[in-house]
Amino acid sequence: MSILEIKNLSIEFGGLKAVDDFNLSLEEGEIIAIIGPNGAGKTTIFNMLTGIYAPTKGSIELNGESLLGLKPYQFAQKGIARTFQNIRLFAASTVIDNVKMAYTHQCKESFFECIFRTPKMVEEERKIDERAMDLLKAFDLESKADILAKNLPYGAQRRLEIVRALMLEPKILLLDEPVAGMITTELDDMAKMVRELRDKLGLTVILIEHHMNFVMPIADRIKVLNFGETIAEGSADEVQNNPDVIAAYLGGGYKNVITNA
Amino acid sequence: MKKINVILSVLVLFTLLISVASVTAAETGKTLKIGVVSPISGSAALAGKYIVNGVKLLENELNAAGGVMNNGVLYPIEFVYEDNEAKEDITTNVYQKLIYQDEVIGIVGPDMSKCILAAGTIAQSAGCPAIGTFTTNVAVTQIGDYLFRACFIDPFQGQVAATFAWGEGYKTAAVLYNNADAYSKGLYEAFVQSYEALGGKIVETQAYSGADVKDYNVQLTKIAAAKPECVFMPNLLNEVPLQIQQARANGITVPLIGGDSWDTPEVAQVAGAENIKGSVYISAFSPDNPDPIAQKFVNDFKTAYNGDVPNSNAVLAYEAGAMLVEAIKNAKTVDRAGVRDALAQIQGLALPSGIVTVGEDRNPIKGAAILQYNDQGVATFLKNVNP
Amino acid sequence: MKPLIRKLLPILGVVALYYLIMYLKSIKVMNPYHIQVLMFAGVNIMMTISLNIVNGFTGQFCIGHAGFMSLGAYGASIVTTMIFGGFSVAPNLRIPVFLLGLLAGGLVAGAVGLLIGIPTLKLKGDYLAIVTLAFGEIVRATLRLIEPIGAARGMIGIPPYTNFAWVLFFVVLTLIVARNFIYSKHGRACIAIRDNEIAADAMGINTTKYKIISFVFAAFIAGVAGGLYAHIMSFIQPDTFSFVKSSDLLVYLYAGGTGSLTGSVLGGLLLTVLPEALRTFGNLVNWRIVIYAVTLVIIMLYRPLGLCGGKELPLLKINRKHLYEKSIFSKKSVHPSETPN
Amino acid sequence: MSTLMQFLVYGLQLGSVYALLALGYTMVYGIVGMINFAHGDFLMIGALGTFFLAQAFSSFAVNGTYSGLIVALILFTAMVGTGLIGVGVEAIAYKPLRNRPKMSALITAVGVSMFLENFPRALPFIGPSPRSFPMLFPTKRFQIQGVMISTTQIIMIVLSLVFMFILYNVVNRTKIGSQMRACSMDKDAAQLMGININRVISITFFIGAALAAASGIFYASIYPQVDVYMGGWLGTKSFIAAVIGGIGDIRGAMLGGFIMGITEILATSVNSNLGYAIGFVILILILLFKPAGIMGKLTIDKV
Repeated sequence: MSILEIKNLSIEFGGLKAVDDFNLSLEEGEIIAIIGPNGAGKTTIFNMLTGIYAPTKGSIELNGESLLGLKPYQFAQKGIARTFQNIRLFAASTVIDNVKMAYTHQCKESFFECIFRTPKMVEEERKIDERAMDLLKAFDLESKADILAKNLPYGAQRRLEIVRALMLEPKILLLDEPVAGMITTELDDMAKMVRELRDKLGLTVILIEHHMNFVMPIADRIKVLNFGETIAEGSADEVQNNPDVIAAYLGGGYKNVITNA
Repeated sequence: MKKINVILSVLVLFTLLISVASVTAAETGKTLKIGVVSPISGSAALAGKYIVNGVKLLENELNAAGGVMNNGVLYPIEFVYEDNEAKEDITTNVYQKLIYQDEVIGIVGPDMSKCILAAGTIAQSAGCPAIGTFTTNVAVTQIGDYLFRACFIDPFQGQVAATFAWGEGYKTAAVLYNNADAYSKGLYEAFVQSYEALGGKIVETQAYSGADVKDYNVQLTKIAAAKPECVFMPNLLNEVPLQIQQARANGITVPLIGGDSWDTPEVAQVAGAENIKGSVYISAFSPDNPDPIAQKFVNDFKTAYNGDVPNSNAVLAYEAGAMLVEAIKNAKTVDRAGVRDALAQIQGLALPSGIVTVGEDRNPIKGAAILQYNDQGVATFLKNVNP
Repeated sequence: MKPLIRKLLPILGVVALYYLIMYLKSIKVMNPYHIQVLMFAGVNIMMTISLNIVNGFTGQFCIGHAGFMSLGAYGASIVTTMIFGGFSVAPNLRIPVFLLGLLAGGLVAGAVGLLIGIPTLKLKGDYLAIVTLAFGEIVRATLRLIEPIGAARGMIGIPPYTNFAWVLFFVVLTLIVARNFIYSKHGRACIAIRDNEIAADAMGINTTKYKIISFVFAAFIAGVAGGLYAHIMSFIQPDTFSFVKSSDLLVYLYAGGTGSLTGSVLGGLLLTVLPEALRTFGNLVNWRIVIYAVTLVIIMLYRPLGLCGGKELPLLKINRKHLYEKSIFSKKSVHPSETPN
Repeated sequence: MSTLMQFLVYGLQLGSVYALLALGYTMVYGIVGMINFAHGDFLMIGALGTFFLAQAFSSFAVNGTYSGLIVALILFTAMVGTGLIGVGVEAIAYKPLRNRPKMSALITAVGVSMFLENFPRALPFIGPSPRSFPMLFPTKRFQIQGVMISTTQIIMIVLSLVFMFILYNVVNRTKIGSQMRACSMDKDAAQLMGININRVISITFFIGAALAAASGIFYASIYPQVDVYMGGWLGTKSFIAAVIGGIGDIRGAMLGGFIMGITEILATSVNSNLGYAIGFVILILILLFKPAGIMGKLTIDKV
């Protein structure tokens, strides 16, 4: 059985169909990429998958349970975590606090234990701290744990967003342009990291990306979107040679751009 | 009879002064401080201005005399003016400061019941006499035996207004009052009680909240529709003028009756003579009271402040100060307790608003004057009402 | 040994401060006037901390906070004065009655905070501000119509139970509790909402719930502060808690610096003392408030983030390191290297 | 029925004052993004200034009434003067904080408001006394089907609508208006496009303060009593009006102002004791159903 089942997902903004009949069946441990030109509706799909937008029609089922009508935080609590295209860290908080913030709903201490800082609460806090620290270590951020998130370099901020999402203990991770603005060497690191997320943590990953060099080697499947409609689906090779895709990316000449970018 | 009394007491005072002056090299005691609390800033700042001006007049008189003579010792007096912003908590701060830092012998003011109700307990527990100027709420002097006032109390005033209205033959009345203000509400309740006891009928009661926006048209439209024979408006001095204007604009032509808060020249100036004529208010003081002490006060005030006519705030502040000074003069011991005792025993003290005796409950026993605005918008003395 | 000292030192400091002030009072360097100004400053500090939790740490915009203060003041006074009879309470029962009153004040304010918070906290920014302003005015307008509590005439005869020691105790308690709140999952959730509400939502934080928690918590503190205030004043009336009071609190908060407990303490203290200190210049009594206004503008121009914007005294922070220190209460020794994964 | 119509007239009259004042609030908010708590005090400066101007011109008055030309001159001078004070206040107290958190400017605004109220109060020749506002506009009352209307009311309501119409067209039809709109959308981008944002903001403050002065003159003409504290609550009320209408939106400010005025009057007519509270309850209800004000659109943060 697939872990995530999306059927006929559609949304309209004032009569304009931003996403039309998007279907996706995701197996556990899969990495799937959604590509497409700007304005194709990729981020809109993410927003529907995280409850920020309510779809006009269609269904989203996680392990057979419908998520429609839930609030964004409930999507997150059910196990769908995401990063943002334009980084949305808690800028004025420290790196480790950013990570801990994503653990809020799993913290067990009660309000009164918190305000009186009981030994039990301190114990609980320590566990959260260690957990967060472990994740930061894994992503090479432990030395930066106590500096403010806004003072991190750009690449580190992107990584921190992923760490923060992982702190939710998600089943599915949505990465919105994880390598936007990164340099080539950083691309390889990120690719390695995404693969490790799947291999070591067993995560299922959906990612949105423009960088074909980044997407091609790691994605098991690629879906191509244009003007809200799915125009192609399949392995990297299949997609690359699909005439519709090439047309969508500004005609034939663009093929080279895709492969060489 | 009364006049003779006054003249006599003036004479006595005069000879006393002369004898004081003729005593060569009177012994000089330590300077005594009197605290003056008033809203110099804030929405009631106009009252504050008059209070300070009223007390300054007394200060000038005392400076000219060199101080207050008690038992052959001349005590110079220093006034400490403090701003309470018309706020209760600030008033408690000011009282603490005056009592413990300036170590005043007594306090004049503030003018608002709400402020002295908060600060009064401080004066009481410190044993420092305090005289509220315009603090008409009954509860003020009930705080304790160190609390006094220079004005009459709400029930008396409400009763005077009701009796007057009934006596003029007004069988029905309407009321417009400020339900956010204790003074206004107190007078409204006292008036209604007395008026109904006399057999009058309240045909319409309308309230408003706060002096924030001065639109009373809705209330006055309803009052006009009820066709009362008079309208009682015991409201604050910065609200009354527009109420008078709007009442006339809404076709209310019957007499308007006000409380002592109306007693300030600004009311008529702002409301306009054609609107205010015929209206009546209760006051502690009438500027055209022929009594020489009153006339001297009015003239001194006018000379000192570019022709400004004193209002009730100024008179009551002056009188509160004068009562304190009189008490210092008569005190057996020149300290707070002595002054308190002397204050409680003040009898027949001739002051601008009349002869004042401090009663058992530390309220002054004094009459009220009823004033009426003439066609020129000048408040003229109608009659005196004694308790 | 070190953590023990670190934990005890601030408490010793507070006790020392108390005795210092009492000593200064006994040698007449300080008089009841100074003490009372400090007491008001203490109440204002509590109110500012309370407002800081909502505006500074949760990023909401409440401008009707005096409403909660008035509910607390009335709630506490009803218990101590109307139910237990004020001055007629037996001396040995005064402290329990007082504390019960403060608790009641806090609970009333907190309950109303919950009631008003649930429908309104979905509003943002200035729209929430207007609703809180309206709320404060509705409370004031309602209180002055309720006859049993004195209506517009106010409530008299409230026993002056609050003394300097109580104020100091509650300020310190508020600081500790507020600090603990901020450095817990609740505080983190609130800060997350402040910094980026969408991201907070996407990270599984039930933003409405945590906004309401912070609002109710702040309302409770404001209620207790109101109760203390009523028992300093011994007389309260609805108009004391008008929009003017709320805007004073905003000034204390932002001039002190949001998101900083140190700032709330400094803002509440300095700006309560300043207008009183200006009384020293007796002949300037007319210009006192003008000078205060100018000082305020100058402070904001030179320190736009407030006196301690974003900065915090180490004392009011909880460092992550402390999580790994040996607890002074439990015998268990914990060290990161020893904890099993 | 005629009573209800009468109340509506009162509501419109009060509403027109709120609306004019709310316009300034909303413009400053839209372009600078700050709540100018001192805005109500510009109203006071306008009204008090007019009082003194009228006194200075009193030799031109015949039987206490001023000719149309003199009134126009007084109005113009008061508005321009207040406008310049607005520009000055902005330059001294708000400009240095422009790129700082919104709240810093809000608190300086509170300080400025205290200053503007208390400075004239402390001046011996102004002081705290309320003053009677001169009759600048003719007052004749007449009845239309039982509804009493005065010429002042008509002039006020019409003039406010005219001012609003002019402002709306200035913002939407002129060059400076388009610069203002550009600044309100994105100050940095506007600057890059060669717009002198300092100038635009100064002009905004000038217009806002001048409109506040106009509303002060109107307010004082209907409620002819002026003192230094008159602006405080009016300012707060019109801030509420601006938010109800959808802050930053000119039509919203007008609508919000009229809604405030009419709500207040009608709530008072239902029960004068509860009217004050009812008015605020209605405002809360409006915001609960229209969380971004009546004209405001709920902006969805782009994710």
